[in-house]
Amino acid sequence: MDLLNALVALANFVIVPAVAYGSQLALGALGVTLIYGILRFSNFAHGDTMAFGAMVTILATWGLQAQGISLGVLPTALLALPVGILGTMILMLLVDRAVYRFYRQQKAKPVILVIVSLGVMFMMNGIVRFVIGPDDQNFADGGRFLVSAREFRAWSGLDEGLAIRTSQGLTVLTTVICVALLFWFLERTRTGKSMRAYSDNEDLALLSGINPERVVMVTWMIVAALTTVAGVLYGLDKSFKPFTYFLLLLPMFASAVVGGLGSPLGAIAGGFIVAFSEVTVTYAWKKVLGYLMPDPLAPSGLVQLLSTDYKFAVSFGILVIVLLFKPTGLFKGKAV
Amino acid sequence: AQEVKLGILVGFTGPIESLAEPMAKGAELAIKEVSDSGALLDGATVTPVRADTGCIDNGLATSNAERLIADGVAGIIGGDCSGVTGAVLQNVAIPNGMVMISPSATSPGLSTVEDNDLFFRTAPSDAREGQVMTEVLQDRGIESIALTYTNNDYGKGLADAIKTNFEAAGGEVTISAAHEDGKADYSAEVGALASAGGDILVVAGYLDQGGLGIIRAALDSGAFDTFGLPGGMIGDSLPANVGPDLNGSFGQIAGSGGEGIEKLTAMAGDAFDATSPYTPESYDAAALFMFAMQAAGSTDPAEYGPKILEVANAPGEQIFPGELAKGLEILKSGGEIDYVGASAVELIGPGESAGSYREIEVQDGKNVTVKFR
Amino acid sequence: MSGNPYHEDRGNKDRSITNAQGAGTIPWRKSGATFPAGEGPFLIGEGMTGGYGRGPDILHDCTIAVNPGEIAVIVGPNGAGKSTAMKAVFGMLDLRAGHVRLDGEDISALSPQDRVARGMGFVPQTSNIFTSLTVEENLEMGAFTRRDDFRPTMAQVYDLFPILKEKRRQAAGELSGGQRQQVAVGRALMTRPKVLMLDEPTAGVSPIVMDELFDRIIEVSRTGIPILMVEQNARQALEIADKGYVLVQGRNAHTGTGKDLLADDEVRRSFLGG
Amino acid sequence: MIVVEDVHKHFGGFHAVDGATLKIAEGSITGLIGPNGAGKTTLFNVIAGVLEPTSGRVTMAGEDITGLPPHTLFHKGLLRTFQIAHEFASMTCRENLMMVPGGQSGESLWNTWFGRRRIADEERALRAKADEVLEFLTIEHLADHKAGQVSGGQKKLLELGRTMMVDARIVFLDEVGAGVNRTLLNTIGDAILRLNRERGYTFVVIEHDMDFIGRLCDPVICMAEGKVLAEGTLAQIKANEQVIEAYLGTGLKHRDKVPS
Amino acid sequence: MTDTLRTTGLFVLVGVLILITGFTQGWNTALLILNMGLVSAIMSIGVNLQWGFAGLFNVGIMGFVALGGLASVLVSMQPTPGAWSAGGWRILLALLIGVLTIVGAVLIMTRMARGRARVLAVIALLVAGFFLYRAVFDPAVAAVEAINPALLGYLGGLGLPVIVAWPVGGLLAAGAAWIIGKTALGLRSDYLAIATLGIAEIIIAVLKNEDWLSRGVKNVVGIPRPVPYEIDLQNNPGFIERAASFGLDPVEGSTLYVKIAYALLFLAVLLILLWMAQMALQSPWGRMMRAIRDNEVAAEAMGKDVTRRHLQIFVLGSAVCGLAGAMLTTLDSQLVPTTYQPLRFTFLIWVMVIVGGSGNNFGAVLGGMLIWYLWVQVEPVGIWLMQLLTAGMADGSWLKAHLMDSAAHMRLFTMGLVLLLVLRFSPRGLIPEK
Ligand SMILES: Nc1ncnc2c1ncn2[C@@H]1O[C@H](COP(=O)(O)OP(=O)(O)OP(=O)(O)O)[C@@H](O)[C@H]1O
Ligand SMILES: Nc1ncnc2c1ncn2[C@@H]1O[C@H](COP(=O)(O)OP(=O)(O)OP(=O)(O)O)[C@@H](O)[C@H]1O
Ligand SMILES: CC(C)C[C@H](N)C(=O)O
Ligand SMILES: [Mg+2]
Ligand SMILES: [Mg+2]
Repeated sequence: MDLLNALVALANFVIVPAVAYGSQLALGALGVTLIYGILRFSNFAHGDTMAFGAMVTILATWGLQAQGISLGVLPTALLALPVGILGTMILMLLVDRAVYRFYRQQKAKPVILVIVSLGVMFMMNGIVRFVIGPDDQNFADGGRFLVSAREFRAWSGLDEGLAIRTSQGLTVLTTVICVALLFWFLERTRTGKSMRAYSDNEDLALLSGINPERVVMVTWMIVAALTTVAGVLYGLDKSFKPFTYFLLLLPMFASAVVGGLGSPLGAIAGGFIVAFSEVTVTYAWKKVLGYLMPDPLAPSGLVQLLSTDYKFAVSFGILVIVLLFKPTGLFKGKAV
Repeated sequence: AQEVKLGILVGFTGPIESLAEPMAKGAELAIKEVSDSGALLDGATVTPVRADTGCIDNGLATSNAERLIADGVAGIIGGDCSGVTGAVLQNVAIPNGMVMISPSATSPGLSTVEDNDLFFRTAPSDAREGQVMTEVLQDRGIESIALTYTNNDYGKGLADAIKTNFEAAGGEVTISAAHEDGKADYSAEVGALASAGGDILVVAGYLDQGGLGIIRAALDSGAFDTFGLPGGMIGDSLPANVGPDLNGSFGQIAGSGGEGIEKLTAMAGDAFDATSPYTPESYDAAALFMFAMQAAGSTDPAEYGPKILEVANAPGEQIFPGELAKGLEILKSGGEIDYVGASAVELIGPGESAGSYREIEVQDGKNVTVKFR
Repeated sequence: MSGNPYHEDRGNKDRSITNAQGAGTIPWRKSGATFPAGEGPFLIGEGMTGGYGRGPDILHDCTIAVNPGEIAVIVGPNGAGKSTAMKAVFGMLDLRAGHVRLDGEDISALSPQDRVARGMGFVPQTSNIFTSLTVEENLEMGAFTRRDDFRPTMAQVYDLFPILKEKRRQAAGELSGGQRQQVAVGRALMTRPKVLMLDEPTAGVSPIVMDELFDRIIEVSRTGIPILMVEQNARQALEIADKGYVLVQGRNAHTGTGKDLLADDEVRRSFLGG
Repeated sequence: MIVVEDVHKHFGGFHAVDGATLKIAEGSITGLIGPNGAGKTTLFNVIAGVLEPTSGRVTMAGEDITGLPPHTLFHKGLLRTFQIAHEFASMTCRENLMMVPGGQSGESLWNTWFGRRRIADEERALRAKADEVLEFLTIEHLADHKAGQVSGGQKKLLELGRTMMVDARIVFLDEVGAGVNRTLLNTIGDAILRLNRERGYTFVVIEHDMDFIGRLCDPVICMAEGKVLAEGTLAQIKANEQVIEAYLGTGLKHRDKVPS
Repeated sequence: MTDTLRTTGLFVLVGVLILITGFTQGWNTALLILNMGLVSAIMSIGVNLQWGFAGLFNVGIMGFVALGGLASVLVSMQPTPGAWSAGGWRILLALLIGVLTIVGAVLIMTRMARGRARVLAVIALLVAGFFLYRAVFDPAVAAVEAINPALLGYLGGLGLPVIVAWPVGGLLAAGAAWIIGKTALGLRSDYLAIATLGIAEIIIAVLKNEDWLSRGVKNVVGIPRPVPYEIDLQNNPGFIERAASFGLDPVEGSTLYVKIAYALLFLAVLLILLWMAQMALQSPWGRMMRAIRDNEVAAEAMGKDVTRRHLQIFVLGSAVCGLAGAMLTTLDSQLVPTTYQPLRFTFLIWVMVIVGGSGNNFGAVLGGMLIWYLWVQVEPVGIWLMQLLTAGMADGSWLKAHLMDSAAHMRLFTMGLVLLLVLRFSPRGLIPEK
């Protein structure tokens, strides 16, 4: 019976990674949910927008690195982030102008916008590969760990190590800041309230003197910022590869839905649910149980509910179950 | 003089899009070398024609293969991933009597496929790598391994081969878990692998795909310190990406001697990364085509096909990258060659690389060849 | 069904893909120039002819006007074009002929937003509150275009509708029908409108709430704000009206004071249900 | 005909219908009135199977129909119209009527491929019936118009017409009058009376217009806060203190100050 | 009249495109595009049934197509000798245990009164059932997979003609669709999209990881064909003679012969489906579906069982996708689970339906053929465009090299562009619903 080791093992392999991954998903899902709530469609181009934002940031990071500028223990990419955000904002506004605005003015049904976003997705897919290529790009620098497993073991004297990467710490911290800012913005500022009003009732917003184009513009800019931050954090923590960002679309989408589409709070909760269900349901409990059980009882098998092959399937399964019991998502979204 | 076209059918888009470009470049380098030399078939020019397989898109791959054939190619270098390679072989190459030399399809299943002697590969079957890896592990006194593989026919076949061989040799495989390439997060996999434990973690994946992600996550969380690296994981970018923590990890990749690959690296210069997986094999596949044509004096697949094994294997003078013209001259004058190329080509059995391997160890952030097997 | 092919959604109801809630219907248009228009009533839609999109004309040479301190009521059969006339005055559809003048200026070319900026307040027939915002936020949104301190106006609105003060932290969607209508009117007042337009404010409300609302409307009009209103509870509405318009098929059929119209036998029989 | 026994419907903590008990007699036209938010529509939706009651029982001619879905109730002869007209906008008025009867053999896919003759015969009969109904409603000229493009009142007539395509036993009308011109409302009232007399339909009518209620309904039920407050003839109801306080009110305070 | 003209014109256009391909790139290429186009058209018909006629948003097309592929393995491969006795029956038993567990849980949920006891009972049953299932299942699977893993290692199929697999593929897909429909279609807010997305992932995961079923990622190759093998034709003197009479050499003759045979088979299936879809659409059944699409609530009140009808059409549409999936796998002669990617099998089909014109069967067919043509042909066009673009640049320049390297990615870009252009100028698709 060794509770401490068991806890540390669990934290190291389940909790810390799931929290970081959940934060990344949450940031992405926030963007999905904002577009759904305010612009009223599910944006299939979201994953590729993330890739684009990360790409611009990477290019800027390389520029800075070439100049010899760095942030010490923190990744240089943080310095380049504003450039990435700006670049993505510009792209989003251009795309909106060239593509979405037309349909908005036509009062096109949202489903047309969904399909249009599919078209945008294809094009962004091409653009990103065109500029930076399809390969893995490494742009992380600075200190790798807040706490490394080895240090932790030496410090605590336990068998198990606990590692927390700088990027993981950054991810969680940035997510908290972004979410707090977003909530403050939506709940307290005039512009934020006007966005909520627009999302609630477009016609009446117009009749109240709210400029819809401005709301849309601000939305795209916030979404651009969120996606870029999410894309960069993800890239720092794992790696940047355009194709991965496309695949990220599904879990982000799932997070937004399970939390209740249109609800920012739901998006965050959804991100963590998806992340934790991916990591925990397929976790092999052998090690943890090995610490907890007296030796003769220690399991010889893996004590794994399902093999990790099914982790993706499992998270979708959980999603469907949540929807069965809460048909509008955890936090009743705009979906009723 | 004659114009000869060679098709390069690899996955420029899709999950291995990052490997495809150097592979194509490798093949094109050989083609250019020959074409410039004017030594093939009385000064024939050789031109490459690229086509995409999407790596996993059977429909796209077969129609592009058809297109290549309609274009009048005399041979196809490709496909890349075992799945589409099988599809192209069955649906295009065999019906059209076209020869394919794949630089990278390594699935053991392809060894026994009914191919009417039209299919060759410069990469060895994964079945062989399983044996070699077991030897390496045993020599290093490793008793138990955790095993993870990229979830496709390559990864699965390789993992099965390693597992069977290693267990037959008395080792223990604590877990054999798949990982999908390009997925967002590998915490779940690493968690399971760590829980299962083992002396080292063998990663049968791709170095810039899920394999890298797994190694990073495993190192970061302190789950494993040493890794076993089969061929798909050997490349300069891995130690560069992972950093000093990788020192001490080891593995093996098809190839003999450093000479061939070094020459190719020098020739490639900055144009592309010659050590990228399956790039030397691509160069060699292209070279084999042209040697066989020269030996047969024809670009008709039916005629040069049977010559491929002859030019690839002893007896004859050894030919390395950069010496293609020399080889062609020898063949022209009726001599014999034993093409070694960049990946130590030695075709056995049904026309696949025999599989001599370099044992690699990461030392000081570099892949160092410590032994040949 | 306006023939715009972009309006097609194949009946899709999947809420995880699209969100039709609160989507707008007001067609997009760009503002044009305004110019002085001389004497006349404070607000007048004069000789208005036009319809929705590329569809047929709904309004035919229709005229509606109102002056400060007055209540003008529009009545008429269903589909006569009453709401359409209101929307036309507010710039929510393109006129093919006619003008809209406000306070001595021709504003026919302005977009609805710009009319709001000019001091016109409108309460649509349906979905006239922000259901997910609190009562207070609803009122704030009414004052969106104002740069000055709007707290005094809010206090006035709360004076006018005391129940709203009680419920100001509650989401407006949780209110009863009558209270919602009060929020809607309050929101329009917050713009400090120069003119207030109400489309069937009493539809579906119980008799007691209807009386309440009419009372408030009279009070508002007493403060000097001109009120233009469409009503199906025509008899009650005409009783408090200074001016009444009967529209039939987009045309002015009868015009007069509320009393006159109530007294007119034909109007009673054909439009007020006897 | 319909008996509602102690029905409750809660939304979260809110009791929209709070123990309503009432009876609807066969062949009657029952009026249902009450202040906004009294729970009338909710009760309607519970009876018509759109909402499931939290507790309580609804029976129709002795048979328990609690919680049965609308399409099942339809086949038992319980029909309803909607407060806001629910026409099939992209279909013609005639098609709107022809789709109503249940059990058409053409609704089975098998027959669409292998029973085309039978379908053709049925369709001919249906078409004749639809035209007859359109004529009854005086809108035969709209037969080939898209239902989405007729006026609001005509849509309401169409709603009523759909109930005539089959032999309905009981029809629920939710605020037929809201936003409808009073003159047209009279026409609709006539149609309701005719259906009641000539075909023996039972009607339940929600309405805020007392004239309309007075012309058609006996008895009248008044609901408030989810419960039945009073029941009787309109005159009795109008005299009820509670009803006046909660619902009818005493008229305009400013009536005296109305400008002249 | 002009509508018919337009429709005909567009179909002629696709025909001409294919003919041009035939003349410039060879008839094998053209026929291959045609065959894949026909299969794509069938998938589009299936999706169009769901979306165009019922407004159901299915984002799991990939899963149904994959199930069709599985059917061709299960039906047409030879049974693996000894596999059934080694563990096959026990696997079936395990699956039965699994199903019974779930059925039991559902029964408890419906029969027992709400409360803690019910929750506990369900959990206990599920846990017990799960462990029992794993106890029976795991060793059986290991036994089956141990049989010659490099070549077999799975149960094999029934050894029936592969054509039988086509309807079976439809049935499998229909079964999966039924389960999804039962769970998702009844929800208050319709979360069909997410459910289909999930089930598709689950199906692919099963296909990839259950080696005993279809060899997982090791792929099944050499699935029998409904048409003769080229090699056999090439060795058949009669055929060589006939080919020669057309002026074809045996190789080309045989490859063309096989492809034409496939084309005819596919065309026959397509025409039958098209006829069935058209007949259904124009009957009272179609009227009912349109009513449901226009206004679900009213249709429900008019006695139409909306959920059941949705289920019906969802199952039908998915079955058509499954059928197409089986045909596709037959054409490939192999099942490769990793090829099932959402981009290719879900999003691309969506593009086909939307570009073609949803709600119109002919539109769906046109979209399927046209988009497939572009999907394949855009790549050479992209390369050609790049060559044009870079023609003026210096040969060794960095930009030129980069642009040429990126040419392959032009494919996605161009697809996006086509989609956006069509939606802009022809928002209801090329052949819109009337
Ligand atoms: N958005 C629209 N697009 C096209 N036609 C419309 C639209 N809205 C209304 N119409 C048509 O315009 C005509 C007038 O409608 P309007 O809403 O102005 O009538 P109304 O007098 O307000 O009737 P009601 O008393 O029922 O509100 C009707 O024939 C209606 O069908
Ligand atoms: N889905 C819901 N969620 C929460 N509350 C609801 C819901 N539907 C209705 N209510 C509440 O239930 C109460 C009764 O509503 P109902 O629509 O039955 O009133 P009604 O008697 O028909 O009123 P009206 O005359 O205005 O139509 C109202 O207070 C309403 O706010
Ligand atoms: C190019 C490589 C990724 C191909 C791999 N060796 C396979 O057989 O699938
Ligand atoms: Mg109106
Ligand atoms: Mg109501």
